[in-house]
Amino acid sequence: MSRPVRLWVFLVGAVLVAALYAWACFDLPSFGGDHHPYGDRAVRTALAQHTANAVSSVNFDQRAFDTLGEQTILFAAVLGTVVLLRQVRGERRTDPTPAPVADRVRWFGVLMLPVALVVGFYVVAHGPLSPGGGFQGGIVLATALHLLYIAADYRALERIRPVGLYEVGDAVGEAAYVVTGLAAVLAGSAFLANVVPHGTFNTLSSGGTVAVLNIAVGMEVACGIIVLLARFLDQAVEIEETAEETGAR
Amino acid sequence: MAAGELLPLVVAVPLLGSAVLVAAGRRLTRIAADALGAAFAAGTVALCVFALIGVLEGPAVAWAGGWRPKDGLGVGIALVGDPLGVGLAALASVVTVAAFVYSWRYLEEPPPRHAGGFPALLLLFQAGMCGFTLTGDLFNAFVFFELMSVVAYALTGYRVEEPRPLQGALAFGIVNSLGGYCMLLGIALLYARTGELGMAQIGRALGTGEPDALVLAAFVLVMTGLLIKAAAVPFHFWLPDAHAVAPTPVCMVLSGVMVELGVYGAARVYWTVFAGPGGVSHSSCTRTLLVIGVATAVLGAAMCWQQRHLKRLLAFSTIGHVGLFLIGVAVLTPEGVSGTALYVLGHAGAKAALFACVGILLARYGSVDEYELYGRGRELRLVGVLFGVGALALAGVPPFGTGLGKAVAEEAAGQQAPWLPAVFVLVSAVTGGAVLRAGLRVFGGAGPRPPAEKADGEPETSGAEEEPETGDRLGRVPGTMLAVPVALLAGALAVGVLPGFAAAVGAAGDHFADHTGYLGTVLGSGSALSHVSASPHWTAAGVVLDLVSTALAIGCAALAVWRPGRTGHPGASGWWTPIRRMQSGHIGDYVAWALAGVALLAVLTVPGMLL
Amino acid sequence: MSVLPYLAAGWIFLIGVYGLVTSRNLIHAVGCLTVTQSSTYVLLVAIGYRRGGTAPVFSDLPPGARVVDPVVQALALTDIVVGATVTALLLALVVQLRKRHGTVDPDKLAELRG
Amino acid sequence: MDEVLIAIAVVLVAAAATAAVFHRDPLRQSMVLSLLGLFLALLYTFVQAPDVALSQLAVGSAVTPLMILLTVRKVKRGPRSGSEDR
Repeated sequence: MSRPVRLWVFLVGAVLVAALYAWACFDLPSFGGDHHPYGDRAVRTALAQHTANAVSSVNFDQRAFDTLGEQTILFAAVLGTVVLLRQVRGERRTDPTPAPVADRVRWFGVLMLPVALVVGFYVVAHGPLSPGGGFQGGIVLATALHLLYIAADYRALERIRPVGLYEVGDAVGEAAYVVTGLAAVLAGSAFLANVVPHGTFNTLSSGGTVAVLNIAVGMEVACGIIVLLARFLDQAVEIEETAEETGAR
Repeated sequence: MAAGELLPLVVAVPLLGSAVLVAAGRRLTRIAADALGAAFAAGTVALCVFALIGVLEGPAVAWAGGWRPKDGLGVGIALVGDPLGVGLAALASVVTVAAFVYSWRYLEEPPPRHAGGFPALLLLFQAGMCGFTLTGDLFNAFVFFELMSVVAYALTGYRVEEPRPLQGALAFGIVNSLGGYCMLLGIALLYARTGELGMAQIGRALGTGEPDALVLAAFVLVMTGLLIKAAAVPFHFWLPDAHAVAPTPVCMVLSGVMVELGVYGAARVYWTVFAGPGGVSHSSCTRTLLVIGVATAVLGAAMCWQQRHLKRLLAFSTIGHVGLFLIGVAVLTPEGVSGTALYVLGHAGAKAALFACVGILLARYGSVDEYELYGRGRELRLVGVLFGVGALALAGVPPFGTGLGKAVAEEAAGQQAPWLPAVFVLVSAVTGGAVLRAGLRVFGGAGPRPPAEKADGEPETSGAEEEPETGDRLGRVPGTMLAVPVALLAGALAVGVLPGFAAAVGAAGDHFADHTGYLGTVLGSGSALSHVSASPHWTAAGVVLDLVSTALAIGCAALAVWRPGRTGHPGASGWWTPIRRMQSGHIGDYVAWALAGVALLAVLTVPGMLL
Repeated sequence: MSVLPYLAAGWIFLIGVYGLVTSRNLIHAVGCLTVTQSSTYVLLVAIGYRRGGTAPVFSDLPPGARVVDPVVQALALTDIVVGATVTALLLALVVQLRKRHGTVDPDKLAELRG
Repeated sequence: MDEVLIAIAVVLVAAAATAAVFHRDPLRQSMVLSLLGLFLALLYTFVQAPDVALSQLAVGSAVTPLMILLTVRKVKRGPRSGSEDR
């Protein structure tokens, strides 16, 4: 279709969908209303499970099967990206040139790296207690490691980040989550049940399997995002077309 | 081990398998990785069969994490082992195992460190499909919908050295992601209104009160996501692009099962969530799905007849059959559901076998173009026979499962509107005829040689000089690539002739199309089956209609091959070109049509419900 | 004010789809897809809000405190992270597509027609 | 008072989203997308959703724009096979 026709088809669809959606919005309970039955039940259950952070309790205890699906989507997307960005024949890998870095930036990177890593581990470990958890902590860890890329250069980052190890870490995180679920079945309860004693409220060991699953997801998200960024950095910095295989055939 | 406890394991085992494959994939040789993947997939098939035997008497419910509801109110996720759901999970697993065995010698040698990549993606695909069929929670269904989609994008674009797979995969990715977001918006609206996420709980909450704009918007948005996955018109544009370029084992799974899960999802969501008094009335839903279904069937069959690229031809025939499935579901009767289920089972076997045969042609001659392959398939005698039998099965020849399913679905649709069986006969005849025509030309070398070069100015995708997916062209066709189509066609035949099979599917249809029964099973107030229908069986009228459609298919194929002037390709009729030009391969077009489709769904559903 | 966040979510969705339809660069299109995706989070979180409620974290709250709905937050939180990786997958497809087609302009992709 | 802050944040988010769509150049678009991520995190904080805000901050304003920038760099650096592209 030509551009104007495509725009017309879009406009017709958009006007009708906007009308339908706006009409539905006026039937929604008003913003800030008090009718949250599922939320109230979830909060009561979270407190019963000695998990201070109700969101983590919903994510890793009450609806843990959902989070199994979500983290498997992350695992599949990372695996898909690794498969898609693989080096094909007709491409060669050149080693990156050392980049000049201002001293102040280098010092900033070197000092901030351990701090950022500790913050990341803190966010993962305190998932059941304070806002945060495996997903957010994993992202903080993954981006923290790339401070080294800013502070030094790609060669330094590659030396301390063997991609193969992180791919295995990604898979181990996924497997740990599933094995925790299967362990609950072996212990006689249902799949992904919270069979571990819940510990005392508001302490690091509270919440039973919530803490375990948090760590598994944190490991998987951190390794997954590192592998993802590694593949993109490889494509952007290292992999080039060899002369004879130019772009489109 | 009760059937209920098996349900989460059906999803967990393939996930564990894919994690093991990725972790060990770096050191495994390709054969070891494929063997491990096939073992995990076969293990899941065994689990599915055990669960199926367990649920045949009545649906089993498993609450993930042990979160059983107390007096009807709960926080956990329900996995519902409905006979139809577990049956579809078993079908998905069987077709995945067939894809594993087929890709044993089929795919190019993967790079040394990524031997585990492709099998792990196939296992994740299987886990996503099994999870989608078994879940009883709407948000969980969205999660597995996304998992299936993400893995399908990566698998479709697997051959990154070729320009076409990347364009097909990106179009597939953007349109299906948009469908997923529409579905999530619909789920958010339902959660705001009912405060529940489980399908049974939402259905119960919608049972009271009057249907209003919010229920309509939620129905339209959730159905959009599911119909995009089912490739119904006007959301179908991504399917031919994705199927023409995906590796053949992936095409077998995509066309055989994943698209049909979209139809299953639409039926499941309507029967459990919106079938109550407060939801969408039967007449509105029937009108919507009927119009969409007939349009999909007719367009799919017509476009299928125009194609010369064998994989696109099979892709459009899948769209045609999805239209027939939607009509079978649209009549909203247990007979319609069980007929469609039989038709889906038969179609999965036949379509996957046809894709396997096309894969052999691609591997052997490096082309999937009907004109270029003219007469070159004569030496592959068995493949030719399989291709012909598959074409006849698509046309619904008795005693194949497709024939039985078509007969039962036709009869159920006939009660809704007398002209519907004619649509069934015509569409299956045209699609079967197109495949038969291609088979006659490729394997039989029948009729005058068609011109090899593409008619210029004609919007057409020719399948000539494709890179064979096996790296270099295969000298001898390996045994595994022949055994798979034979087994799949035998499966399609078994669906039609096994004595107790049709009765079991009939009982499954009764359980499926029972709104109050489903609510009772999941929420604890169990209730007996409200309506037991006659189990589907071969009827005289059904057999006659099947033979008519088969005869029509053979007639069309013969006419096209031996008298190309009138209906064959050269000089294709001019009035059809604008329709073909709509399949433009441009992502902006597909997204615009998707949004227009949402508006169409709303316009079709609103009369009789609100205005 | 009672419907503003819901209408805003609808606006973000439609403007994202407008960007997708009229995009001349596939990287821009994937960016518009992330905009469309964020509309679902705005709607989800807006639905869970309760006037006068605080964050559902009880490490420093008495158990009976008035809190907002934690369920929608759990749904939105995982979706944000997963959405980023799906965007990465689509960007990987765009990178490889640029290598094979030589362009990222959807109008110039001419492979799959008819 | 909360309602006003939420209304402002919602308007800012809608404006940033519109800006992100109308910046056709991917480089500038990634900047606006990280700004959108910031405003979304702000909105989630006002709506008492700290978990979601932390997740959006880490992802929306750091990881996604970084990947878009890397893609733009790879696309720009690729071989110039005759077709000019922005």
